[in-house]
Amino acid sequence: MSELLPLAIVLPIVASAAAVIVGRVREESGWYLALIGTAVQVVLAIGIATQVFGDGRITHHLAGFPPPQGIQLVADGLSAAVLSVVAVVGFVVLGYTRGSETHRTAFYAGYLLLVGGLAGVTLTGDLFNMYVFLEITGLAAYALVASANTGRSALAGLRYLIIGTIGASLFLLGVGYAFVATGTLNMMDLSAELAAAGYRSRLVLASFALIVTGLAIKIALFPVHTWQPEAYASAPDSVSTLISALVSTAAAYAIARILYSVYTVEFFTAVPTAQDLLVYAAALSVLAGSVLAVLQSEIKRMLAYSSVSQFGLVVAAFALANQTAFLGGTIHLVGHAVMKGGLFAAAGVIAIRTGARTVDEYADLAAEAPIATGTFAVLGLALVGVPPAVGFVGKWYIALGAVAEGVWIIAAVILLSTLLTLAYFARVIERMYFGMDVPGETAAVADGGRPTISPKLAIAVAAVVAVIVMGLGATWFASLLEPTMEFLFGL
Amino acid sequence: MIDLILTRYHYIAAILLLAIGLYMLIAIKNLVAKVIGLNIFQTGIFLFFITTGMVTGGAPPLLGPHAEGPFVSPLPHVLILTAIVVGVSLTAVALTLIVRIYAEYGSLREDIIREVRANE
Amino acid sequence: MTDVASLRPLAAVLVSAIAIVGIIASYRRPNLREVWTILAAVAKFGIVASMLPAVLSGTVYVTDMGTIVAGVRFALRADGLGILFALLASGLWIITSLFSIGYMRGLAEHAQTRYFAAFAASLSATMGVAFASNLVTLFVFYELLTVATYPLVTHDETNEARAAGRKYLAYTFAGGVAVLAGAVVLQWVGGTTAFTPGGIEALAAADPVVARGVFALLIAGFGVKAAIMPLHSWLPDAMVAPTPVSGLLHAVAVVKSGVFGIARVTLDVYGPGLMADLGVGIWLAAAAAFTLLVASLIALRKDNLKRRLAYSTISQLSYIVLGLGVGAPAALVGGLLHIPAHAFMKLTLFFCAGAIHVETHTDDISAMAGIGKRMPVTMAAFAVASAGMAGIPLLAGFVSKWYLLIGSVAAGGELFAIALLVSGLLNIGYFWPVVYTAFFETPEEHDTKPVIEGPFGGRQSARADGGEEHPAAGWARRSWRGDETTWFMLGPILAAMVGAVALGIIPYQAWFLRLVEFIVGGL
Amino acid sequence: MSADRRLRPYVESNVIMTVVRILSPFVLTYGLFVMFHGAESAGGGFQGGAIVAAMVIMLAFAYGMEPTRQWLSNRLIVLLMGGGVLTFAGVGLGAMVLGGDFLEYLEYGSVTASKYGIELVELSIGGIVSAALTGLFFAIVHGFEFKRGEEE
Repeated sequence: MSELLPLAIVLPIVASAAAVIVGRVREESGWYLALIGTAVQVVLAIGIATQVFGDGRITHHLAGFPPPQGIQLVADGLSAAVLSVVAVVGFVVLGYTRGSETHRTAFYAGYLLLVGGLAGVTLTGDLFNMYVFLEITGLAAYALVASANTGRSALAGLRYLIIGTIGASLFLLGVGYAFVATGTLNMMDLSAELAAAGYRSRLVLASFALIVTGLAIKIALFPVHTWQPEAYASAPDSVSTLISALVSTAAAYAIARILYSVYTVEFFTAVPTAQDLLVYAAALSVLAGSVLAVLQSEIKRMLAYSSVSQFGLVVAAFALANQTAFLGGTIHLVGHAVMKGGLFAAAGVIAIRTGARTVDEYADLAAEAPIATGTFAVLGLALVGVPPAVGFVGKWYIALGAVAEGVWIIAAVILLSTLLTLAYFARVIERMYFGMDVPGETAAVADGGRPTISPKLAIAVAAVVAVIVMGLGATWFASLLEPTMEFLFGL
Repeated sequence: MIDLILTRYHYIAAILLLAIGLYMLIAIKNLVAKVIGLNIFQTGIFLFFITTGMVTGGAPPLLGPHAEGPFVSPLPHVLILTAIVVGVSLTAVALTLIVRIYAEYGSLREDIIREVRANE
Repeated sequence: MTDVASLRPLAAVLVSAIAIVGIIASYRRPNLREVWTILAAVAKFGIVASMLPAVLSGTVYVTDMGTIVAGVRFALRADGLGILFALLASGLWIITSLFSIGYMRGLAEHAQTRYFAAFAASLSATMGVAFASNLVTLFVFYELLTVATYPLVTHDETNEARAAGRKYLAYTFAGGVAVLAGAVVLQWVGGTTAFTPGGIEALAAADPVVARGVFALLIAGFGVKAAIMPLHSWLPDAMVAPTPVSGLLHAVAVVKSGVFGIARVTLDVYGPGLMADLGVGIWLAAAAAFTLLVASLIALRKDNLKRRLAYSTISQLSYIVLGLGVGAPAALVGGLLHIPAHAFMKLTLFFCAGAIHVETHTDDISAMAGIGKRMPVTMAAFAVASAGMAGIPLLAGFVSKWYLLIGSVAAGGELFAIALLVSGLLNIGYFWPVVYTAFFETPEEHDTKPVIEGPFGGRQSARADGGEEHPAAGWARRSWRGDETTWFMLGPILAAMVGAVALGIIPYQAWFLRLVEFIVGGL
Repeated sequence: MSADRRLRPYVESNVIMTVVRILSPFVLTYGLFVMFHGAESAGGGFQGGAIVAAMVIMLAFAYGMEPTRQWLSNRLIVLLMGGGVLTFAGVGLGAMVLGGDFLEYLEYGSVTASKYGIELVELSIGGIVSAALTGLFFAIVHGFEFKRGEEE
């Protein structure tokens, strides 16, 4: 059954090519091809997930060559989870693009290419192959960000391209150093060879530093996040929903894959300074992201900075390198993708219905768009970490992992992030519901506007339901992830 | 120190290219020059990769009836082939965006664009 | 203590959650909307009361809903302490919803659907807090309570209300984070956060420094809502909310969930024994004593009636915390009994303040001279309840203060006993002027500072804005019920007062003392 | 931008036009030659595609951007690109249909069959690269009416 893996990567790319060709003949066909492509992708992802969670890791050797020489595709619990999120969010957000401005075939070709690239990053077992898929994802993302025909989005797209390419090139240089140190590029092989080459050797340390910095740029952690706010704010709403949910998530998955499959946990025990640096940089990103988010006036820029802070949390969890923190990081990675996507979708619906884009324009919106503001508030509180939602469960495991590791400062920062996230969401919720002016006095008043459900709003509501269900189902997911964690931690 | 330079000169060249590329990206205001800087930065990395494949006295990696002896490792070459195509497509997309920016703001210099946007 | 799997605790939590749907659905027809609230209140009280006899005979109803986080059950247990708090909150919700209907219609407030929906949501969260079986489930409902009560605090949508709401959110979420931190470290040290009467054994084995740290975190976390002195300043600001909100939430549900949390920590996480060995009980009692004295002193100076009542709540809550801190069985009984006692008395006082505000739009005590002639029944209830607060016999306040005094003396804390007595005097100090100016003065020859002369308070306090001056002819005396408030408000006032008196005269037969003794016995 | 399109950016010079007219058939065949060689000898789709694209751009320089752009109709570029990707995927998936792994050429029977398979893939990659590069070049030159194709 290991044929599903290459299919999950090739099919979206083939669909993208088909979309271009059919697009020449019939202009409208772009959306339908994208629908078919992402629907099939969801089926494949679920197939892979059931297979992986059924009986452990599955691998596929491209072109029949055994691993050290050939490229190997691998799917374990972590990658199956991220792949399912990519497929489902890719499929759902497509409904979002239907409603909004009519897109040309080039947009849907780029959309499918992005889904294909993300699937590639998630499934690849070869380090250089991960660079190629990261670049494919990046390329599609740059084009999609610039697809809104305003000057601002072109400038943001160019800035994203330049900084993203530097990140990918650093990643490539890191891969080069690892290749020079060991002579192989396959991840499983590398973990053994790197240990043989000695973790403290200068070459291996340099490769680790370069790879992690490159991916940090891709995830937009604090010092190197400058491309993200402008890119998310100026992209069309459907694109910023898709990209905020998936692109950084895939890059964060890539860091987890490298920390646990390539450099494995022994690297951190051999080089504790590397672990401390990564953990403290991530914690700094949590604090700085939240502070910057509070300063923003434009909603989408605020949500972009909130992503910087939340991914700081995820990377800190992965860097703590114990099982509970890893589980927390994975749950928050998946949960954050759904929450942030839902938030951007809700912000988009509010913008369309009321034209409000900045925090001040959000005054008194509860009457005009009751359901959209309702979903924005609930998703905001979920991200803050108010229980039954998935935000709380992720934070609980990460905090428990940090405490078990004895890293008290990080545990404090993680728990403090609740208040920091609250700082910028309470501000918006207060304006939405308790507005600026005092409404008129009416006797025994019956209030509340007439709610209407558009397809875009349905997506935001679906995100809310998903967040609650994932919150309650987290322990089931933890049991599913058990075998993968045993394998990754080499128990 | 001298023998270090004599034996490791290709690494030094690669690092120099990286430095020049980064400097151009950061210091020069013109957008097209930035993209050129980006290309130089990537060329530095390609140079680093290709030179790692060198085996002194190695024969070109072609299997033929009378090929023998140590071969130059072909793997870096293959990798860099893909990386070059990725680099080219990135440059192409960047230039297309620059065309749009020029059409929108009428200038290629980053500081002038910032002024134009500031008083928009 | 036999556990019986049953759905009643879950039903108690969900009743008002379902009512929210009904309330929002019937936003066009206010009368139907109010029926939903009343129905939910009565049903909830019915469910909780149905569990009372069984709990008194030792069975515990449990609803187990799987694990929320690895190693932590998401379960609701209706044990003695849970039933005490749930019975109190659901009982008082009935009379408060009646009062709210009268109040909101009297003032023709805006956004009433949001008000009643948030009220129902906060009550279901309170039930969750009462029945939580471990610290994590308690934290889940603790945070939901904050989210549900926030719309009520900022109901008026004025700048002042928004500032109060922001302060409320900041304080209570900070408290939530402290509780979460405590729960995380407890899970790591003790292996479990489940409430076990008499304390978690593994905690005793843990090293004392971490155990004290966890205790500090948990008490700080719950202390925010229990308004212990350094963390109290959100409560007076939250008085800007409508009076029924201040009544139920800030005298019964919200602050009581803070005190209830401290009770859970002291009784079911640490247990009196371990608290004594760690020497943390004394620190808790000291903080409580400090709070109850200073809060009463501040209350003396407050001219706004609701702010004075807020500071009196802060000091009365510390009675309960003092009882829990001292740890002697009698002090525990006194502390736990003061929860219902204070609830009934303080609710009566807030209802009277609400009635005065609706009828005469005055909030400041200096402007209430001679109001007893205009609203005799309301002010009589106010007088009875404030006498109870001061601890005058035959009223609820006396019984709990009696047990507290015996307990603190038995545990060797004479200083705490003295503090309690001084606080009783201070209570008289700030309640008697209200009663005196209401009944024995007329607006002309009104002495602004009957009790304390000198630099503190004084005449220059700002007039109540918006309220019209007293009618020139003074509070002309009309028929008996004359222009008292509508029955919607007068009824709940009298009901709450009767509760306070009943708790004073027959505390045992009125279940609460029996329940408290059962809890303290079970430790 | 559109103002200066009518101006001819450079002087038409016969020398360049004749040289390019003579050179182009040889360079294009050389490009094809490089595309075909990939299985046993040096060569491959990328290099071949780049050479063909370079030649087309030289033609554009010699004979002017607009005429070359009209000559190279947009449909041809898109078909070349889409067709290339589909044939590459077809060869890969075909190997899977025959029971092997993705792109496992040996599944196509004997070694020679796999050689043809590799060359077919090289040809399709050559097509993709040449079409993509020329397409992007003309998109940049042409300003922005035609939204650039991204599937490099």
